[in-house]
Amino acid sequence: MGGYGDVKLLREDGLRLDGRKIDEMRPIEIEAGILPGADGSAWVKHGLNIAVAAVYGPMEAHPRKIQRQDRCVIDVRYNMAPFSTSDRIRPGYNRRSREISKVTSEALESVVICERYPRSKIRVEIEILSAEAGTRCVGITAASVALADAGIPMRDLLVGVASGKVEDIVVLDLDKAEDNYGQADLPVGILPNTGEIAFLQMDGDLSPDEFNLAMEYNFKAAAEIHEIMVDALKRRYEGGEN
Amino acid sequence: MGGYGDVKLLREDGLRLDGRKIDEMRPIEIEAGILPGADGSAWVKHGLNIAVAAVYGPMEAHPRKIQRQDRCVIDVRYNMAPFSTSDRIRPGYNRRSREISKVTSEALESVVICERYPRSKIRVEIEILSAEAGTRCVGITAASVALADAGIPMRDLLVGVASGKVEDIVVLDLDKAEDNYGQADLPVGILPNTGEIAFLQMDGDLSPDEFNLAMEYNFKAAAEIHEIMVDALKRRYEGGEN
Amino acid sequence: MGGYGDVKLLREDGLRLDGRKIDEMRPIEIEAGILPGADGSAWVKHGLNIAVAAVYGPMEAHPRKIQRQDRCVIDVRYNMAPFSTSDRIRPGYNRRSREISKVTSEALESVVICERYPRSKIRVEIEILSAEAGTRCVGITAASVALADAGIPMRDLLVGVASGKVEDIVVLDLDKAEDNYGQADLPVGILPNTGEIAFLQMDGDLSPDEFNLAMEYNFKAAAEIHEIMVDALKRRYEGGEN
Amino acid sequence: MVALVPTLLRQELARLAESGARLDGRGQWEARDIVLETDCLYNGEGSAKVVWGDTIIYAGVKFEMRTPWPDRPNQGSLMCSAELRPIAGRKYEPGPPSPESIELGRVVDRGIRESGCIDMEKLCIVPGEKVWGVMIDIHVLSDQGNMFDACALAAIAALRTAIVPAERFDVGEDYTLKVKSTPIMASFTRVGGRYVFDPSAEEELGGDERIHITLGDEGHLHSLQKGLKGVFTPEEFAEIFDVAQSRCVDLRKLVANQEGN
Amino acid sequence: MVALVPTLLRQELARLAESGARLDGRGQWEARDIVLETDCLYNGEGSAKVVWGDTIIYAGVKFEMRTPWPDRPNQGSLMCSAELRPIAGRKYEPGPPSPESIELGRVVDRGIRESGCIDMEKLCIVPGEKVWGVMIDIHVLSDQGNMFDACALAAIAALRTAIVPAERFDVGEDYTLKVKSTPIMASFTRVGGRYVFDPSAEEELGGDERIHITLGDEGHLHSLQKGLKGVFTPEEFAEIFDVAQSRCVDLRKLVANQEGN
Amino acid sequence: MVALVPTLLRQELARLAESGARLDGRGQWEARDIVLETDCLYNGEGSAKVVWGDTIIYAGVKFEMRTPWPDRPNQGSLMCSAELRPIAGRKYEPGPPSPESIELGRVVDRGIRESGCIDMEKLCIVPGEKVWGVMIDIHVLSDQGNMFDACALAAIAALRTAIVPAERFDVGEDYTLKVKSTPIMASFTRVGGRYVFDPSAEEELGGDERIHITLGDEGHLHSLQKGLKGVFTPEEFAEIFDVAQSRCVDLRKLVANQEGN
Repeated sequence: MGGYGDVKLLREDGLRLDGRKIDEMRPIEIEAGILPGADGSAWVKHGLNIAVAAVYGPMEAHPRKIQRQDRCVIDVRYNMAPFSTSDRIRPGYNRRSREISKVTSEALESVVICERYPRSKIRVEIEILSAEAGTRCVGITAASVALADAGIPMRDLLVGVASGKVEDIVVLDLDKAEDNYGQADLPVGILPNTGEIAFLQMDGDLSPDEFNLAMEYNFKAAAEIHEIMVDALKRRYEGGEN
Repeated sequence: MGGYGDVKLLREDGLRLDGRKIDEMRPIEIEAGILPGADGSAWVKHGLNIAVAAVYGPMEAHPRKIQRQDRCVIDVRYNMAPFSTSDRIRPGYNRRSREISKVTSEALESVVICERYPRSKIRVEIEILSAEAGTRCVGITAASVALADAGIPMRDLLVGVASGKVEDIVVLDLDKAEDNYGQADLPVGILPNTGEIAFLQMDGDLSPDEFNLAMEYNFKAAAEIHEIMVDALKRRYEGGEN
Repeated sequence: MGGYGDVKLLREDGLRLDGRKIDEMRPIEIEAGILPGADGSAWVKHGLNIAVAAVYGPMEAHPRKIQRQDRCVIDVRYNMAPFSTSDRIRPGYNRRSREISKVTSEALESVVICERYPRSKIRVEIEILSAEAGTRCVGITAASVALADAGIPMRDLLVGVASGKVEDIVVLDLDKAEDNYGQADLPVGILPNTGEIAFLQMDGDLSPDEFNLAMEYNFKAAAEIHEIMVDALKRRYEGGEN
Repeated sequence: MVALVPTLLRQELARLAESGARLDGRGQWEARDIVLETDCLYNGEGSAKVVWGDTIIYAGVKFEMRTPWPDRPNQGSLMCSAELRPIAGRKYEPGPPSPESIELGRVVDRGIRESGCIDMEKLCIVPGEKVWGVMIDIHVLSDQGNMFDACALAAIAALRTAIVPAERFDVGEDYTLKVKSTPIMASFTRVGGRYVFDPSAEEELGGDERIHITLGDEGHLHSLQKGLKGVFTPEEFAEIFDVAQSRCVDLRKLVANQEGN
Repeated sequence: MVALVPTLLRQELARLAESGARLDGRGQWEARDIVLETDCLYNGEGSAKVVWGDTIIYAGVKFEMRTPWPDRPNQGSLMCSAELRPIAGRKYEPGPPSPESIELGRVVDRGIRESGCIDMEKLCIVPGEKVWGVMIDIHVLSDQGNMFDACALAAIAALRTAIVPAERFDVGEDYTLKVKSTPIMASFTRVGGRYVFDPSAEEELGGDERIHITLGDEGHLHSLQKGLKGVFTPEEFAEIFDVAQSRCVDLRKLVANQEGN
Repeated sequence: MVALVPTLLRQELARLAESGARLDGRGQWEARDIVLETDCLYNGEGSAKVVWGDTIIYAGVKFEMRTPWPDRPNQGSLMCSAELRPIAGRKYEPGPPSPESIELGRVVDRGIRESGCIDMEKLCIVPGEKVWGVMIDIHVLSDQGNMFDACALAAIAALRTAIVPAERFDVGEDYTLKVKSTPIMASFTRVGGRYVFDPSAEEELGGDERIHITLGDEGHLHSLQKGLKGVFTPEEFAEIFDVAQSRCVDLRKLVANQEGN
């Protein structure tokens, strides 16, 4: 967290700079099945973030050394397009992307019924086309919908959501300024039906009580996002194959 | 093309700065079979360009995923030596070389009777030791002679040649200054016996008529270069094995 | 060798700046078997140098193309930790480390009874944690002890040792200042029982006579270091498994 | 459609070609539906999305401030590059840039650069000290045939809507980048023995060499590239060159219409 | 101990878990022996060695002088990274940094950075011109379980003993780096269905997901990370969070004692 | 010649060695024919071609202007590196620099550098601001045995004919680089149990360790390197060291003759 401290992020009326309430999400739109060549795909707009996810597979896992005898591996690549941020991102190797890809992959392996596909691989490609704070969560949400669109069996739809802290107040779903100048960020991946957590990161400064409040906001928001995800999948299948 | 526009490239008498006529090539010398350890090789001096090509193979193609069931692949590496240009070229990864290697490889696959060697690979190594504009064409000519020297069956000898435009005049075979300050460059790979084209690139600005004239020059020059290539191969085999 | 020439490296009394005699080594401490997870390991402190070596294997050599039908390969990685030197060393690719790894590997293959393990690989990892001139020799000594600790049969214990030249005088075992400002460095790997040499590098300026004297110092020192190596291995096995 | 195995596919394509037909019923020189959208990415200083049949491309323009090359102190720079990441299709693999993606970026780059549509001297801020570097990045989300034309269209459309972010870099007010013309690429692939315009994924799978032609506003050639295995005659080139002229005019209108919106 | 094959190992760990036992006889929240040594490397401006059970970690601090980022002219920088070279264990292979080593370095880095223990403005030498870059490098010599906690401990201990080498860089006299607090990481792995603190190599081999918690002096959270396959409930987190609070207090004392020496 | 399989080849080489013979009929310390040509590359500021038996090497010298290292403000730099690209022989593969090519470049580099033949202070243009960086690049076109000696010969011959391109860099008139001496490398490979000078490709294939010796004008050692698997005694070294002395004198004459032309 930047934590510059001298930037005002809350207005006199207690609302946030963009007019949202403390526990209010940015608007979310989701569309499933947008990439004709993929086995499953999704487009998620969350605030000004845009993430697209594609699923290819299950397919044979190779090289053989990545194969698991009793389950499939989920091979996730999270990537930010060069034009997705204010300063251009150079394509290629990137430590941040590698870390996010790793933990996202592990989170998805925790919800997919991997035992169904021994020795297989499922490729999940997450591309961030536009970034405005919280892209790893938006990517998780997109990947979940794409996996469902591909017909991959899952224990639950994994929902990506984050809360944070600005000016000593816990708030839901940081936007760009709040992320840059705020005090903490707590992105999680929630299974809304089971109430379990498959993805967890956090940085900044949170007291135990603040952490609990932030988690409460996250669970509440996950339920809301879950409905939008389900709705997108319904529209996709009611609309028939495209 | 640089296209600076303020550099004089044609003299008052209509000749070019180095005294050549509009449709005159730089001098070309070719020698076949110059590398004792290769299956075929050639040395081409074209103006002040020097290219050396070596052929190794046919050999088993591996890794297996590059194998084609019904033909061989031609694995071309075009490379400029660090000392081949005015400013030293750093060894290693280079986007320009990769592109030229790709299209040269595809051009050679178009003339070699690839069906003769299923599941095989032929390595073609093109090294530019001295560069003075037009190296990709000189490399193609050298690779052709090296393939013939290796006894690889081909539909025709592929000839690399380029025309271009300077001071609004179409000219054959740009030299360094013409390449730097000219208006267009049209390098092609011609099969002189069939009149077909296997390699084509172009950049700059050419009207349709200029393009046709430049192509005419290229075909005429290809026939001349072809003779020099055949001559080099004859000398090689008349001279016996070396 | 830096060879600045204007730095005094010998005192009026003929001793060196750190008080050592011309043919005196820095103090050496060796401990065997310090890494619980490795098949063999050693810790060597030589002056202010600290090297740790680990041996894993013999194990199947793969990829298969590195396999030798009649013997094992010794896969050595010599590496300097980022904090081992005065200026931080960036992790990753490094020409110096690659060269040292190659010649160290070849030296160890010259003393290990490689024929005992056809088609196998023995991994030798040498990590320099603290560097004060002469690290390649300290690494060789550590690797030797680690191989012995792993129970790998060897023709002899290979000993790493160096002599050099400062102010036109041949001296044993250069320290950092002597390495930076001296005139020559002659690191060798000696088999003390057979009197053979398996590792040899040298740079700087040495007359034939100076070379012979430097070699004489090296052989004398190798015998001393050999005793300390044997002692460490004895302590390890008398102390029982740890 | 289930992909036919290549040999069968080639036979089928040859059979269709004899009667002048194509797998999806199009005419030889007919394009699929093309939807162009610009200004679609929050952080791109210029951006475009092209949906060309089932091929989907995004392009974004970013500016950076840099010092000019010593031998061209008054000139900024333009760079177009393409990423062909594994999202683009089942056959694309992760790893360093493939020769395919390098070729794609460089062919699109040459068409734009050589058309002279950007005046490099207009990108100079302080001679010898500060110039603009313009970066066009192309991102292929779905390759379902004729990726090159779709990428070139997205690139020039994004460039033509770009705003120079002078304020963010403290060198004055933002302004629209001046782009003097609209270079357009038209590509042809040999399918069943004859060339077609705008090949589908199946046609590419069962086809041979392809030729990429970039034309400027006046119909001049700015870039040519022949890719893949195959040869062609000057007469064949003359035929597709004529088609390219009219297809480029159509596509250029698409860009102009979008700007008119 | 001979490593059991994973399936058998998992069964054994599950069986033990039912009776609250662990393979090596420890209690659920009990750590192995930990020995911390600082100032142990000649060329490190700060250094530490941690022997945690059979896991052995070195950390070294180096300083470099650099120009500050244009948008933060008064701030130096801190970077912590970890190398997981093949010496660390049989399973580690040579090659470019693995996702595991990147995660390790970044999680330790975030805990230290976000605790605010280093005042970046204190690392400024000449505003806009020269600042200190502080590099903490972690080197894993032996990974025999719970590498993350051992690395975090080595990193903060090395940092807290670091001397700024101002003389070597001709900017005054050497002085002790000011480190305002002692962020500590405590990690938990699900083994046999329930969480344990400080897993051994066998427990990691037969275990599931792990949770890394970094706490500051006041018990505030500065970094969280969940790794590997598995899910957990908020209740489970609440339990380990309480344990983490007390374990971090213990480990912080270890650092303080070492400094007292 | 058809390559014998290594085991048979080794037996044959051992048999020949007993009678003091070599596969190609040469004496133990006899070199193949060597042709040295300089000034053979249009763009090299110095260049040389060596045809040594069937081994063919090019070396080129380029200059660049750079800022000196802070701790050596009056010194330029010299760098010699070798590329062992796949053209050099059937066994060479594309990819990042192999350990073999790194060793080759570094051993040649050390011989030249340590001989002191280039005065680094003479490469200074403006102290603390501008110095010359001299780059010697070695390009192996054909490796048919004893590549090291051929590369070292090409490198020093190219360096000794180099012209400093001061005009192109706007710092005065071009002038001949001052090279004070002619360090020469002589290499020996154990073949059939005894050392030979200038091994052929077959001898290398069936041989063991090799020793590279670089000697200066006065016969002083400037660089040594032992490569490959094998050991040797001090007595064996003494023998080849004597041979190296006379071989280096011969080769040095070759360089001098070429310069006399």
